[in-house]
Amino acid sequence: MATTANFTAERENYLNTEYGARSWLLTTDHKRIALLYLVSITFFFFVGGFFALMIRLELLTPAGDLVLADTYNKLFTMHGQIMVFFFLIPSIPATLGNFLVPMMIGAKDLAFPRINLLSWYLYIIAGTLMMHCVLTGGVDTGWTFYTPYSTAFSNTKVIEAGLAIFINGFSSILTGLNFVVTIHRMRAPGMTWSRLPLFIWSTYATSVIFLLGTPVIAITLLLVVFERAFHLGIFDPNRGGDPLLFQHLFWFYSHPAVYIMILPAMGVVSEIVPCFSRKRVFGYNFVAMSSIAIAVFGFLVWAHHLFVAGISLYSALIFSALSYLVAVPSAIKVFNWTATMYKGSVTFSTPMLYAFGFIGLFTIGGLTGLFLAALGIDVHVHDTYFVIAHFHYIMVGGAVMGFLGGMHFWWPKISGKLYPEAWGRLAAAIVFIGFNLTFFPQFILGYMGMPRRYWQYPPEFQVLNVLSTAGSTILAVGYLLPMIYFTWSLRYGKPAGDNPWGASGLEWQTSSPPTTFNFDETPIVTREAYDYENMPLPEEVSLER
Amino acid sequence: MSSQNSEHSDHVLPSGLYWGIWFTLIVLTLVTAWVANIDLGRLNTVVALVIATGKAIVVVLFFMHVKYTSEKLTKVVVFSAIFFLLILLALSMADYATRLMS
Amino acid sequence: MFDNFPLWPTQASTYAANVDLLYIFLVLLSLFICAAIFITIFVFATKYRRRHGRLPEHIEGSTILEVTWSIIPLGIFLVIFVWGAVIYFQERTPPQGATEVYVVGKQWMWKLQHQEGVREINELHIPVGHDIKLIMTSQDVIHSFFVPAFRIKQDVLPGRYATAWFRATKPGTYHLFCSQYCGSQHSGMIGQIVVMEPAEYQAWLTAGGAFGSLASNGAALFAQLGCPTCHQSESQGRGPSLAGVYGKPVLLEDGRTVTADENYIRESIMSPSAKVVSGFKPIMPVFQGLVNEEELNELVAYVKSLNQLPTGAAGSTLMASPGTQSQEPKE
Amino acid sequence: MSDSPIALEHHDPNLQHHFVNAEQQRQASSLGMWLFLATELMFFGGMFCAYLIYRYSYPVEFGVGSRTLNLPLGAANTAVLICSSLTVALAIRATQMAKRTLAVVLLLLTMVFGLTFLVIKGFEWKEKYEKHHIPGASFQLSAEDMKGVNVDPQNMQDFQQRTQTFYSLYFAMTGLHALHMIIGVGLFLYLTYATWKGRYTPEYYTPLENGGLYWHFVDIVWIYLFPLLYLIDRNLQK
Repeated sequence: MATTANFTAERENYLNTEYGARSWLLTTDHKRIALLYLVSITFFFFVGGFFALMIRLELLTPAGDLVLADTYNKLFTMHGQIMVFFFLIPSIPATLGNFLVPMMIGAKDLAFPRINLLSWYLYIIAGTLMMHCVLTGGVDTGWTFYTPYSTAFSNTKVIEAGLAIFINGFSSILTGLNFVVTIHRMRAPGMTWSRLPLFIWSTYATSVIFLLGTPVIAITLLLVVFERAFHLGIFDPNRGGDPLLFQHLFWFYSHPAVYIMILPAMGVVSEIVPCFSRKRVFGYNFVAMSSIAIAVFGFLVWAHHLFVAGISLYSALIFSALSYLVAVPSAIKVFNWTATMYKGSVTFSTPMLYAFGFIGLFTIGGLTGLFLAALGIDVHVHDTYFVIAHFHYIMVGGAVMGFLGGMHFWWPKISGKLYPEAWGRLAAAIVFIGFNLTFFPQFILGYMGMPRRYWQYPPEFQVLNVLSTAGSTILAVGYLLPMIYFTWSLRYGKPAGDNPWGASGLEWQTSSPPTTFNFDETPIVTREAYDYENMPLPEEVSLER
Repeated sequence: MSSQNSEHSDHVLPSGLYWGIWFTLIVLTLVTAWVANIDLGRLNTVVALVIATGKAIVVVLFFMHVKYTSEKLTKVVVFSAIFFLLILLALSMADYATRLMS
Repeated sequence: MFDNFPLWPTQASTYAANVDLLYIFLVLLSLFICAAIFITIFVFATKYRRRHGRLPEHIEGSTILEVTWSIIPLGIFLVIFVWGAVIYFQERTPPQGATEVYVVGKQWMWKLQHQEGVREINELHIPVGHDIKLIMTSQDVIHSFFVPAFRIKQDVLPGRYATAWFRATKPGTYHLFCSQYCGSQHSGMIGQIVVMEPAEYQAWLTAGGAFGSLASNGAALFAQLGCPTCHQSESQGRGPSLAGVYGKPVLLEDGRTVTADENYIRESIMSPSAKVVSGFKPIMPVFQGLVNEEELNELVAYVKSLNQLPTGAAGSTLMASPGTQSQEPKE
Repeated sequence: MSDSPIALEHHDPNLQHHFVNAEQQRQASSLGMWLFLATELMFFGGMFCAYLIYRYSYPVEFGVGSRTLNLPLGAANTAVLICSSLTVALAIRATQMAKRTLAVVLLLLTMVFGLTFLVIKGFEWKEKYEKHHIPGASFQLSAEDMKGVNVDPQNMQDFQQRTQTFYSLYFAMTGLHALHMIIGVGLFLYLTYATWKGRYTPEYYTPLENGGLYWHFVDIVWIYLFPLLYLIDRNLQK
């Protein structure tokens, strides 16, 4: 193994077949497009992260003393828009998904490689427009674009931001379309639905949401743009419209969008936990079906964001009840991951640490979701820091932990190099501690009654805000570390070998980095997924200790 | 093997069928425009929507070949798209329709 | 130290205790579930950590277990749903005979009017133990009326009325927040609810408000004329903040310093460009002929009243820490 | 799906390298197109949702707005689109039967119908403009528009605003539909050219088939827009 690994650098792979900007910018190789996405979303992650740090610094003291109120409003708006639309939504699907979906099912590429490239370009066009908007004044509506503030009152660049997200929507739609078609049509012989890796199941569920939800936000934001630009009266009550209709349409997409972010992360964890427990995942069918159930039920719960907005009492009751339905498949997943470790052979490698972190933080995020779905409590905590803490536990504690876990798990495959394991574990610990310190105090703040989007606040909230700001700086260090040692490993990292974790997926049966068409011959699948009982233990991992 | 599965060769529909569909659609258009001028109360909307749905079904089944496709997946896609559209319409309408009750 | 570090909001309405009870139930439930999951993971991960010579066991899954851990949570969720819904239903159905208060939200203040005709800004005086029904609307964007101590919150939309109700149980002064983002001074759109003993409240009411009718009428007029658009509380506006300005020296644009007495305030209203405050542009409209003498007196009285902190009438005096009261316009 | 690869098809110029065979490629394209149409349905669905809710909330206003629309032109446009759908279907049939010239003629006819639709639509919009029915400051309802409806003069301003919501939706929906028509005509320009060049054969005409699916979908959207926009409370006109 070690001897073959020495030759990996010289072997032909998708990274060294062609060089030069042209070979990257006009590529139709799903792996190269995945790397293009990786670089772009990392950029937006740090832009959004910078805004987050500014927000936290402003909130260090009760008075609004670091930035002006208007600047603060732009900061949280653009933090939200960039993180949601330009980082979280494309994060796992467009990078790891793009890289892994064809390989995991034994295909040479996605069904529509050129459309795949087109969706990256759409993302870049949208991102450029967004950055132009940021740099020339920004937008201050909150990422939710609530009308009539966004259509009739804000004097910032709402149209530009709206169009950026509109265009970005097409990027998501095309990615989702590509995945669904690929998973249906391109599976290798023997790769039946019951043998699909769980990451594929969750990506499939995510893609369904992309396809059915994204068009609705696209048309909604387009109507906002029309209303602002051409003075149509659709959402503005002064022109005969109804602002609650906007909220309905907005959340019809934006609630399922939460599942766009969390489902792929769940898929990543479903890959990592069996691998580092050396065991078949517990209750494969239930974990797979719960992904689909989350995607479908996710479309039935949107108005739980509107409990105090003025919707009817009866529809509030319906949506509250439906909201609890989503919690069941989420709970099933957590229980199954836990049960997978039972009588396994567990190692604490970096990806596994992120998986532990994910399970812990997602559990807390999910449980606090129960608070918010309970009507009586939602009235009190709606639009407070409780909500902020809850969705950061899901989106950052869940989705970003999943993303980082997946990056560590598949980095040897993507780059052909090993990252320094000790640094990996350290970063995982820092992220976990920093995250909890940042966001746990916000639950208490929220129940105390501190509203969200406040530039200044009553002094009694200060201690908890200071804790949160302190945590955010630790978190920032935790996020910078992997970027540094990943880059370092590209040059100095030890060659990884084809399958350093001894993992079972098809993607591990090809070389690291893979060749342009992934497999020298189309693989024929004869085994179940996560067939770890019949896999030898990997050498590298055991050498590590 | 693959040529037998294909829709290409074995589903060339007679042109008379297409003309028949066209005739039906034109007649239904005239009917819906005519019925709209008769006072049926609330039924006007219902009739208009029933006729429109009838026309849409005919187009989907014959012009878009869904009736003849061997591919179940196409039908699944069509049904799930309509299903989720109805969820959007029904659940948001549920709010508006019950607002006055409370 | 701990005055500044409370961990639980005050319970000051009949509704608050119900909400807190469900909240405590959920916190305990969450602690239990978290503990169960985390301990299980910890035990599994350490007990079954990789050791030489021990191979993992082949386990497919268990349908019985899956069904169990689906049904039991579903049952618990049902209980939470019903419990939460009951509280919500109570909150959404105002009792008969509640005292009505009209609320108008606008960028960035709350205007409240009692049935008796007394008007208040960013402040609501109410008697303890009475049902109060708020009838609310907005002049511009969506706001949200949020009183944490009462555990109530209701979005206030333009073009329609929204209602909320509460019965205060404890005299005191409580925060009123706008919790729906509404623009620049969203975080300045705050005020207070003053809950008084009924007798005290009657006295306040007959006096026409706590600070005499002059100042409160002036406050209303100040709002009505649109002054707060520029004269915001945190000197963010196009005009200087008026909080605490009365009786203080004021540096003018031409370098002179004058004392902000009644005459200066009056002159600044009637012919604003005469003595412009340093750092501001002479953009204020002339109000000569727009306000009569009585109204002018009310306005002056109102500006004077802004010195008697914490009346809160001009906005966010609650929030500002001493270091930020400076009159310097921010860059 | 599980078809064994056929050696000959590897030399098929229309077969992309990452597909096993032509059948897999065709099935993938077809599924992709249907999924795209599903997203299109949700896209228009957002506007239909807005329509549904406003029509429920402002029935009288929507009746007034609807009756100002030009019914003969709307009906004529419906017929034009139905004709274009027929020609598309026949063009695909002609390609299936390897009648290239007939296919080209039918495709050209389709585009002519498409353009006719857009021209008629343009006239309708012009009429709206002349009658001050464009939402905005110059919006006005004439006495003729208000025939048969009594509105308290006090409420007239609110009434006008709510009627503008009808027109806002009318322009948004017909505008985006027209945009789809324009894209469709552009698409068919290419498809006609490719057909003329003989790129589509009875064995391979997936792009044409997918273009047809798109065209029919746009037709279906209009089939709903016509009664929803033009045919509200028409009987009250007399």
